[in-house]
Amino acid sequence: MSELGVVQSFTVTFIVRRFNPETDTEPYWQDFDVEMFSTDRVLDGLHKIKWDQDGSLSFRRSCAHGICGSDAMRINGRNRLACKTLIKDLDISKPVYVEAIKGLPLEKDLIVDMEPFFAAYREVQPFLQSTSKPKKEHHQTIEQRERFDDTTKCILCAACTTSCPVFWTDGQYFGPAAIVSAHRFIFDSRDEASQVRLDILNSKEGVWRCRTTFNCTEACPRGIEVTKAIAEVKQAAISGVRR
Amino acid sequence: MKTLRLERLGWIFMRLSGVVLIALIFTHLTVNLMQDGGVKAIDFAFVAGKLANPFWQWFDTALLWLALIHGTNGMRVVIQDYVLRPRLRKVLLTLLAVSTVTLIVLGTLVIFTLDPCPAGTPADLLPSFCPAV
Amino acid sequence: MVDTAARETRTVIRGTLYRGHEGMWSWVLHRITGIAIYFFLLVHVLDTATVRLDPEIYNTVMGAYKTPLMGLGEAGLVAAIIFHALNGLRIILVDYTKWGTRYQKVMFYVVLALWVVLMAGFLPRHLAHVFAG
Amino acid sequence: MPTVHHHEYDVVIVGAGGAGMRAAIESAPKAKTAVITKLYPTRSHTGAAQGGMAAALANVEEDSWEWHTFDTVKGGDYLVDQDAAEILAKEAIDAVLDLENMGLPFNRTPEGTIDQRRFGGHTRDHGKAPVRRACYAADRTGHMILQTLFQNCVKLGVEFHNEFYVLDLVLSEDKGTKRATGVVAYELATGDIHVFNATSVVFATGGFGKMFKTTSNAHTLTGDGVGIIWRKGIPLEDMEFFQFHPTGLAGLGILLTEGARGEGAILRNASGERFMERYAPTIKDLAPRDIVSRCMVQEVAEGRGAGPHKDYVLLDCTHLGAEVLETKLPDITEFARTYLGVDPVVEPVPVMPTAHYAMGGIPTNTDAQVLADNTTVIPGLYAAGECACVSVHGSNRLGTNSLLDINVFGKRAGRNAAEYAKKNKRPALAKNAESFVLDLVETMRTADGTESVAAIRKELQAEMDRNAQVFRTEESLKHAEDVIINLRKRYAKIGIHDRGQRFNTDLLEAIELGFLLDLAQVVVVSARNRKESRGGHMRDDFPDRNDKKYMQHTMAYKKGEKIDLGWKPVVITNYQPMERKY
Ligand SMILES: Cc1cc2nc3c(=O)[nH]c(=O)nc-3n(C[C@H](O)[C@H](O)[C@H](O)COP(=O)(O)OP(=O)(O)OC[C@H]3O[C@@H](n4cnc5c(N)ncnc54)[C@H](O)[C@@H]3O)c2cc1C
Ligand code: HEM
Ligand code: SF4
Ligand code: F3S
Ligand code: FES
Repeated sequence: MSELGVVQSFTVTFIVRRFNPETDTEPYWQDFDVEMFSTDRVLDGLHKIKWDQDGSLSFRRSCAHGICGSDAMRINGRNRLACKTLIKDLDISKPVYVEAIKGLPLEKDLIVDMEPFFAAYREVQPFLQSTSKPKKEHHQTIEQRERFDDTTKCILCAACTTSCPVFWTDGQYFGPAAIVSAHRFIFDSRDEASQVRLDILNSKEGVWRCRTTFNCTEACPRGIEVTKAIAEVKQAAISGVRR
Repeated sequence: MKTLRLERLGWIFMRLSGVVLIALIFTHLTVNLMQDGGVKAIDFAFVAGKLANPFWQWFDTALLWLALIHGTNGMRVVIQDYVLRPRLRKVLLTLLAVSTVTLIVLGTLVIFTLDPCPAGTPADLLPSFCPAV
Repeated sequence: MVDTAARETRTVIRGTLYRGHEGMWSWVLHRITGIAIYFFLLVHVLDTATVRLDPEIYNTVMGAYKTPLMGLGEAGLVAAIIFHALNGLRIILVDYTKWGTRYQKVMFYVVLALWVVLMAGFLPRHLAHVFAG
Repeated sequence: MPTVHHHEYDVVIVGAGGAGMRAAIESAPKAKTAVITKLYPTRSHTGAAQGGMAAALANVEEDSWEWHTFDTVKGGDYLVDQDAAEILAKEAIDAVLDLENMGLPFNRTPEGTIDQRRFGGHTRDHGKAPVRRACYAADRTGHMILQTLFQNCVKLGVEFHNEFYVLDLVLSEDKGTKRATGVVAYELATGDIHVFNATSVVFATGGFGKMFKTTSNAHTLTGDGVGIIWRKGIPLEDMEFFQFHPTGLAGLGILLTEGARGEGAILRNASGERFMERYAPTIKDLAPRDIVSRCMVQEVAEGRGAGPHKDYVLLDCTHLGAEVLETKLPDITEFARTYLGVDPVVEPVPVMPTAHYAMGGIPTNTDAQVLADNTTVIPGLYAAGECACVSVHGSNRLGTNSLLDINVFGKRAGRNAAEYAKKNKRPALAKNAESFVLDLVETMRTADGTESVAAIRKELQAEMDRNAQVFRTEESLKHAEDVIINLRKRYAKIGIHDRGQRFNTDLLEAIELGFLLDLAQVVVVSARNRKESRGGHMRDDFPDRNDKKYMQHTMAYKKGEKIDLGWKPVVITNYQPMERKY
């Protein structure tokens, strides 16, 4: 956006937690000085490092505007999307710490193995199950559609699950993202398998492990009220689904 | 496990017992720490005096059971969160269960079998209602 | 080839501490206080059980509670119980009300405020009992 | 040397965007299917689509698929193959209902049916007035489509190979006729090479907007699939037609959906004038994208731009009210707030055209079969989605027709690929099928030249924005071509930083740049050759449409290092070309 007015540039120090499985036994911190504009995002900073300083820095990204869920990482100690974190919103008098999300196996630099995350997602049967075969569309009122709107926004970025202190402990907890995906169907008036999903989430690693720490809600880049969704699933597991 | 849904039961119990415990614990604390003399006033005479009253007997029993079960279930969660080595986890959980059962049995026995006026004890240590020796 | 302006510092290895918000810190406190209360409870049931053995033994044991050091410890215990109880209520409201998740932060500060008020009521009295001879 | 693995499947689908996963849902239940994708499926750029998906459901007002066909043909400035457009419009209705039945949470009407809204170029009764044809889910229709398709792939247990980069297509050649036999992929996590032997291969690799600097496209949209096809000597169709979407966030290119204008937002110049009234008196701000983009650039060129440098125009949503913005356009409202610090509720948003959609691509027939020339089908090879050119979009795609395209032709590709695989034996792979990729990867991984990949890419993107964007002339295109040729020479001397095998994204960015350079050259050469203005292709030196000479598709062929151009006739069924007025 530098065309939009005269924007001043300044130097930002990024301290990145690096790890290369082929040469390192332990992760280590490395710092980089980068020329940035206040309208830049952390992702731009990482690109500048990769493109001008050290091509081996590895991270995932695609859309660059918070919609594909590739680049969840820990920025100054909190899970965020690098492409949605503006430099001007950080205190750049101090270095910016960037590291991989926590609780999933570290693969390289900012890249973690997402497979356990998607495994939990798949386990809650995140797809519409309906035996009715309408000639056209299913009938659904505006209110029924609104009931689960919030949880349809999820982009499966894992910012929530990897911010959850319970998930960090042993990685067995289904995690908020999987519960959000279940919620989206449990409260969909067209779905007929809510009880199946509730049974799954009633298990040992299910909703009851949530200790309402709200890290998930705070971390969600889509603004989903994750803890609220989890609370609704808990209530549904106790007294049935009220759509 | 799946059919019993023990985790759900535990979750509900933590909340129910929590609410009840508030009443019990704060009464307990007020009576024991906040009346005249505070903690300094607690002695055999005080305890035995209280436990001679059936109301306090049942009150303390409820407190004992609820607090222990609530605390134990809480500790179980904590252990399962942080102790990942299966053997050690099992050992700790067993210890937890054993100590809880022991304490509940012991505590309940004490509450209901305490003789407020044991023979051969100087009267100044006993509740005032004890017959003089 | 592009030049490397990077400085290398292979010193710190651990990741940063996760900077959670009110929700996370309230949980940390809730957990710590819960564990602390549990261990106190273990000891407390045992020491109270000595009441069944002999009034003198019990009074000796209780004597230990009457030292200033234990008095301070008791103050800490009460602080922990009050926080745990109030925050427990907060958790229950988050779990069972429609509005709870939205006001969890506000409720956390209410918990802290109430905690301060209650402690302000309790501490002076308690410390007076402990230290006033 | 990396390890080489071998796999066998009936159907291999390259790409897990909307088109790839729609194909997988058709094919997986019928044939042993693998989906190979360089991104986790839900990261595909289909998820960025906002506005909607067109279908003449007539849920909210009278509509018919014939009107939809007409709008598509006219919107594409008559370069549309009308038989394909008919299929698109007719099958649209089932495509939407399929998605709804799979679980897609469309917005609803008060009666409980799928709600529809207006979109640029979609009209009732052949241009009389805008019509509400776009089915939508807030302003995240693409997100919902991608999620719903992924969910159904999970349901069917579709086999995904995530973060596998397909880098080569293996063809066999028998007496001059080509046939697909498989693909070769590079596994990002390990650096291993995977050879997939397959009876049918479906390409669904999306677009290549990253050859431009200002674009709504993802960093990963580097045209790999189209590039692979090109390198195999298969022609590319209509590559000069690239769509520049009118409302990208100024300077950033992040898209604000046309749905905003569908809901009533207005474009204004610096003086606050609703300038589209001058250019398209009937449908004003809802004229097709090529027209609106051109008008915006013209406003700026004539000094009526807004801002300190007079280099953008304004999208005014303030009269829509917070309610409409928060409920129907929540995401774009947030984009403007996050990335420009502008709140659309109270102030107009700075916008400028952004490179958005490739109308051209791999030539296919309406059965999604890839063509080796104007008519010859390559057995076993299919393409669908943005990488393909059927051509239903002609020289300019109507908004909401692409999400439709990926569903209609993705489905056809999947179904036909599975049927073909059931009827035919799996062809033998050539010996050493992996050698090209092994060689490519190893050369790149050890490349120690002096040129930087990032610098070349940056120069390419800047040049394409400067000289091959909304306004083009012989001179500008010639300049662009020279620059690209020069960049290609420099590309031969690049150096790579990361010498590792695991997650070597440095290496992949270099390979991706190779595809971008190839395709950019095809775009520019095709554009130089078309001396007229039509749809997304606007020549300043030839401002009029010239049906006599150019009412045909461009076919570009790779001949060694040279590009040969040919033509392919446009299929016309019902609608004779007319002047395009709105
Ligand atoms: C911001 C934005 C908004 C849009 N809004 C609308 C709209 O409202 N309505 C509408 O109709 N259209 C819209 N479009 C257009 C439409 O979204 C796209 O054209 C369409 O989604 C393309 O889908 P696809 O399946 O062809 O490709 P993509 O979704 O881009 O998927 C490409 C897939 O190919 C894979 N791939 C690529 N290269 C390789 C390789 N070498 N090896 C393995 N896998 C590979 C990728 O991993 C990915 O899975 C929009 C586009 C953008 C950018
Ligand atoms: C005063 C009234 C009390 C209330 C209202 C209360 C409330 C609660 C609640 C609601 C929980 C569940 C927290 C969650 O699921 O996230 C909990 C957990 C716990 N409680 Fe209590 N409690 C009280 C007293 C006690 C006592 C007396 C003990 C000790 C014996 C105790 C020990 C614990 C422990 C160890 C946990 C587990 C903490 C964790 O999992 O993080 N609590 N309490
Ligand atoms: S709920 Fe939010 S944070 Fe969690 S995966 Fe979905 S979008 Fe990401
Ligand atoms: S962070 Fe974890 S504990 Fe619950 S509220 Fe969120 S899932
Ligand atoms: S790059 Fe897509 S969410 Fe950040």
